[in-house]
Amino acid sequence: MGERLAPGSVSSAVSLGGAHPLRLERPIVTASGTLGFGAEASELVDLRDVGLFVTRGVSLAARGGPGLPRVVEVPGGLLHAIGRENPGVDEVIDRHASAWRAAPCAVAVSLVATETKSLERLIARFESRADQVRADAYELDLTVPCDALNGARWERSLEEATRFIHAARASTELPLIVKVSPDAVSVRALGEAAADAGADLLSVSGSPIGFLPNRSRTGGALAEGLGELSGPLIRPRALAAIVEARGTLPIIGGGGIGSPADALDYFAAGAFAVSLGSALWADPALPRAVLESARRSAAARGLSQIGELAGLALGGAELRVRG
Amino acid sequence: MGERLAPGSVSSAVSLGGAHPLRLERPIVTASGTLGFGAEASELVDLRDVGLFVTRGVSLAARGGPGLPRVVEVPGGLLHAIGRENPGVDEVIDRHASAWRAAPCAVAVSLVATETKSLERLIARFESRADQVRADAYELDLTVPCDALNGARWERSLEEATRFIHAARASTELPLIVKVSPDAVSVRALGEAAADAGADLLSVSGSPIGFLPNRSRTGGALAEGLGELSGPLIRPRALAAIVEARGTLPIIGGGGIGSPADALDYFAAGAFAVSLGSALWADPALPRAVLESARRSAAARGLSQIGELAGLALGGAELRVRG
Amino acid sequence: MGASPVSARLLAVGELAPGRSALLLRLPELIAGLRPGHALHLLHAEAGGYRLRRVAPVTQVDLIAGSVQVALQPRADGGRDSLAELTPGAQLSVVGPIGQPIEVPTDALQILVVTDSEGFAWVRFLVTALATAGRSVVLLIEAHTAAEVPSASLLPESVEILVATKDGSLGHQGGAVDLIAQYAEWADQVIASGESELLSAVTRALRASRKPDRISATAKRRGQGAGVARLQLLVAHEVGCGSGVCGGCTYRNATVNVRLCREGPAVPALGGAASKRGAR
Amino acid sequence: MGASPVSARLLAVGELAPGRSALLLRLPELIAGLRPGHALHLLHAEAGGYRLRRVAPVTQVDLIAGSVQVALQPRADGGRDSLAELTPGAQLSVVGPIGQPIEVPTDALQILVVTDSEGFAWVRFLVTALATAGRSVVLLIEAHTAAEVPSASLLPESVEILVATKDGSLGHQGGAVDLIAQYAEWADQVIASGESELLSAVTRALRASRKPDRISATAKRRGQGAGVARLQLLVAHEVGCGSGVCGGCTYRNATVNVRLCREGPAVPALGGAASKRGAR
Ligand SMILES: Cc1cc2nc3c(=O)[nH]c(=O)nc-3n(C[C@H](O)[C@H](O)[C@H](O)COP(=O)(O)OP(=O)(O)OC[C@H]3O[C@@H](n4cnc5c(N)ncnc54)[C@H](O)[C@@H]3O)c2cc1C
Ligand SMILES: Cc1cc2nc3c(=O)[nH]c(=O)nc-3n(C[C@H](O)[C@H](O)[C@H](O)COP(=O)(O)OP(=O)(O)OC[C@H]3O[C@@H](n4cnc5c(N)ncnc54)[C@H](O)[C@@H]3O)c2cc1C
Ligand SMILES: Cc1cc2nc3c(=O)[nH]c(=O)nc-3n(C[C@H](O)[C@H](O)[C@H](O)COP(=O)(O)O)c2cc1C
Ligand SMILES: Cc1cc2nc3c(=O)[nH]c(=O)nc-3n(C[C@H](O)[C@H](O)[C@H](O)COP(=O)(O)O)c2cc1C
Ligand code: FES
Ligand code: FES
Repeated sequence: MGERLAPGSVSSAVSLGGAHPLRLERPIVTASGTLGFGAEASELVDLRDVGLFVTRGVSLAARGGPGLPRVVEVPGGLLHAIGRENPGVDEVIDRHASAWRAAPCAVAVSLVATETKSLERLIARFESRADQVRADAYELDLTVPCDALNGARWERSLEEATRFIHAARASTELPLIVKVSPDAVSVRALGEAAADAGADLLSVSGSPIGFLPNRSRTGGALAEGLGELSGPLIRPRALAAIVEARGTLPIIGGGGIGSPADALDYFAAGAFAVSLGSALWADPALPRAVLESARRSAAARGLSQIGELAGLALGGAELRVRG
Repeated sequence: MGERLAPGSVSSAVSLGGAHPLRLERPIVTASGTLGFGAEASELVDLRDVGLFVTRGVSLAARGGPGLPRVVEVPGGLLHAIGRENPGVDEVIDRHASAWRAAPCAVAVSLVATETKSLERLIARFESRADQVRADAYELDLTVPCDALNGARWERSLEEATRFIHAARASTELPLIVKVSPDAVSVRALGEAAADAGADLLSVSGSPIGFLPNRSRTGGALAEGLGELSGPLIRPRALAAIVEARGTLPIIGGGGIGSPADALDYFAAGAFAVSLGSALWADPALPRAVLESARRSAAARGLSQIGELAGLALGGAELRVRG
Repeated sequence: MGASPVSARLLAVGELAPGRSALLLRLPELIAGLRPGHALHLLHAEAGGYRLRRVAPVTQVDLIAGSVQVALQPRADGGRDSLAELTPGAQLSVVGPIGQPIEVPTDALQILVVTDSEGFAWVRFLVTALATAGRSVVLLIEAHTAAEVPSASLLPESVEILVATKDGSLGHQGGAVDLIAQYAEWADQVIASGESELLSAVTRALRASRKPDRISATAKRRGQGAGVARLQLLVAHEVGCGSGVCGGCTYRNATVNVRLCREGPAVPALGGAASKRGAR
Repeated sequence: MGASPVSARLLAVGELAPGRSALLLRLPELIAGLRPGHALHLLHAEAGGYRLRRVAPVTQVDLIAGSVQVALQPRADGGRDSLAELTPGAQLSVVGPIGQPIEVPTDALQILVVTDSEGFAWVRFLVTALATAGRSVVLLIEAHTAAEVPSASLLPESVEILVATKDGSLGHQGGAVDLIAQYAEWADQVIASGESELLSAVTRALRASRKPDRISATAKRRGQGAGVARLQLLVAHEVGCGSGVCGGCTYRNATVNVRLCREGPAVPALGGAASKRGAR
């Protein structure tokens, strides 16, 4: 370990990915869906403290959502099902593209599609309106149901997911982030498939599925039945997924971060940047607090870049990954 | 709903499985590994309140375990890595078979093997000492590393898991329980493969993997690095796995049960019996409390058997399983 | 940045009914702006610092003492509510108010309120304010059994309360809906809150009675055209972003698309106001 | 069924050093049986009733007041310790004692104890008991910085304390091991507790000095043949079944196989007693 540095002297910029590098001024990403499409995001969080704002999921055509309740509290976090509801790409561009242009940080659009044909047309739609749309990257959401798997997520089938990633890669030159959850068939195999397909980043930050019956136990607590889990209860499982994926692609790590100390665990497990989601709602200053504590931690170890914190917990030898 | 019954009149016996039915006097199973091999189990829990005692994992040859720490606390439960340590089948039979014979409940032996050859020899060893060994069922642990998958668990590959289940089925006529965790490649596909192979029960009660760095973030909190998760933090994910597996085989549901109210959720999600694990350490009276609350819940619904609580939350229509 | 959190001292932990906790908070900063229909977000800290914005409807305001009572909503997962175990003197971080006040046109003098043990927390402040302002208020309250019925002492004496219990242990045996017919014609305005079954039952019962909606000044200003709907449903939600961006509290049907944390809790029913869209 | 839980009233929450909380419990039922080396299990309730048996070493016993002080061990995940936030008067469910008393042969009059800020909780009761019994005790304590060093007022005056801090802010700059040489020959018995790095360093440092082990009566009775090892390591564990069946606390090396919750916390080092196997 080098001797201590002054925290202020530690650089926070990270440049991730090979062929289509994505440079982030700060290694802080906002998790898709938790700050909206764009227009209202900066009402809640100061985007100057963020490196990458990821929009709420956008699909070619409008998607409706389930009835209420859509979000309920569980011990250690949230169970939710919004169904990737959105007004469709044109409506979202009409109302939010200006906010993206004005954003003081990089912007990635989260792509939602249940089969590859509409994914290709969705990206084409964004690229055709490039004059209005400022997107620095796309995030391909593999935690969305895939028609060919009768509703199971893309990430549950290596074959379907690989075809989906190739379709995205062939449709754009922008940096491509592939987003998975710990429920992936194998986070490592998906990371390798994404790397082979030319994707640039792997975001291991998605919500695993969850279920709870309602109190009278005659139906689900959510109108939709099965839902997704967010918050501290998914943290140890998310960290194991990050360790599994290490070395396939540069990793954005998230899912369950509630405090700056939590965020340091994700760097230590192998992430170059951290994704902050539902914790932002009650703690809008979390991005700055995470940045400061990462700087202090790097400085204390004599590291001049926050990115060098990545994988510290795994030491030299590849941690025996038996997951 | 029928009119109310007196709780006392509700029968708690369940008979599960087809070709090799396993009759349990009470729908309560003890999770493997949490009460030991047998000799000391009744020091902690009164096995008369239990329907099935499942031993700690036993392998053909002795297995050593990792250094300390092996069990640490995480928000909402435990992270642990014991490595299925055990003295080997002969040592275990020598010291614990008498406790199995004296047990006031059914006994299942948990089988640990990293390739099919040693699984077949392990079962043959048990069957060859049938005079001493009283086992009412075997539980095949698919949450153990598989050599062919370079250390990944059997449950991560449908192909390897299917071969493993067939090997077990071909080696014994006893009721066969296949145990998986929410990390399975697809709990539904594994349930179907187990049913096709002639297995009798699916225990959806295993521990998903987890990781946490130690406080100085230079290594893991556990000596082993990656570990397994137990306790309430895995409950919503375990319940989703039970919903996914519904209808493939009769289900023993568990993983995360901390109270009688929790246990009712697992019946409602589709389980015919519930598995109680690490909660027993501090709450040895939990089996009786779960039994009473399940009786009351069935009686209030005019149901004469606890087994009829299974799947109440899913209503008639098959819950749209999109997991 | 959205409304910033305020620190509130916990004065007392009480109960609206058995198992329905209510917190009395010292909250001078926010009290003046609170109206019936408002809720506060309690920023409840989970293990490890992760905080949730948990919705707590305002049930009573004491302007002299500067204290506000809020109700803790039961959790859908039946989980133990750690806030109910706080002891007086504890500090709580609060954000709000959340949502909009419930609109009752000034010329609506006879108000019917229909609720159950879960919905009572959303109507106590409203019923108290209306009765104190001299309007005649009838409250129909439904519960499984007598023990779940909030005590009448929680409301002004002038409020006429009728109780219905499923098991007949108190008042009418059955549901509140059985009692609506006699008041449907009488009421200028109807407000319902509680479980979704109750809300649908009240909507069905009132669809029959054809009284026109009342048009009020405030309704015009808010671009809601056809005035305040005669039947308003108060829809609860448990937790969320509180800023209208996550989609977690969107109540949508053929005619309305309301974000409860922004435009809620009142949702017009029976084709009342045009779809209340998130105004920006 | 294993030792049944006892309810204990929390008298006070204190600190052995900054960030190292200690709970003072009213525990008349268990106090008489407690010896240095014992721990108690605090049955700490998680959300939803799931309770863990959390290991808390006994740091002090007051037979007159019937009160017992136990230390809260830092959690490996760095998580916030909700027990440290309890207020006096709270009730705690306790099981124990866990493990065995630390054996110090009666003829061992000069005792060297080596520890760090984490291990101090496991030796305070021992050092106090030995000093009060008239034995001469030297305590070497290591910490990163002065602020982490427990105050000397926590121990009898007769104890000779030497401090080593990594940053040199107090006492010797470096590790406690640097100070062992001068006491290795002097000490009849050595006991070390703390982080595994410290335990290995002390074992290496003492391997050089060839003093024979002491054979004591109690050692024979417990079938440990070669008597009490000259160097005993106190190994901590955080949580587990507490009944010797889960394998979560097994400390195993070439010569020993100890279940800390049954035969711990003391583990003989330098080939002391024959492998201490779970007696059955
Ligand atoms: C057909 C359709 C269905 C939608 N379903 C949902 C949903 O279920 N949940 C959800 O959170 N959001 C839904 N939206 C979008 C929603 O109104 C907002 O996008 C969302 O509430 C977040 O607000 P905002 O910041 O994006 O836009 P806001 O500031 O809320 O403005 C909403 C804009 O979207 C359009 N819009 C909104 N609702 C409707 C509608 N019912 N019919 C026609 N146009 C409408 C209007 O142009 C309006 O200006 C839907 C939009 C449309 C067009
Ligand atoms: C080679 C070997 C390695 C083991 N490693 C572990 C381990 O790492 N963790 C663990 O929990 N359990 C281990 N065990 C088994 C362990 O001792 C107990 O089985 C376990 O602690 C639970 O206790 P029990 O109730 O099964 O048996 P206990 O009542 O603890 O009796 C243990 C019995 O196992 C045998 N045994 C135990 N330890 C050894 C040893 N070191 N060398 C030879 N024989 C031994 C003895 O016959 C002894 O009677 C091991 C056993 C053997 C034979
Ligand atoms: C209300 C809500 C809406 C979400 N919407 C999306 C979405 O549209 N697209 C997506 O990829 N993830 C979505 N997510 C998942 C988050 O991006 C993130 O993966 C998850 O919340 C775990 O992170 P956290 O624990 O930090 O919140 C949503 C999460 C929540 C709570
Ligand atoms: C200390 C410990 C040891 C375990 N050993 C085994 C084992 O030997 N075999 C096995 O199949 N599961 C083992 N498990 C997993 C449990 O059987 C169970 O699946 C898991 O603890 C989740 O259930 P719970 O949350 O109720 O504890 C072990 C769990 C713990 C905590
Ligand atoms: S709570 Fe997120 S939109 Fe209302
Ligand atoms: S804690 Fe389970 S064996 Fe000691």
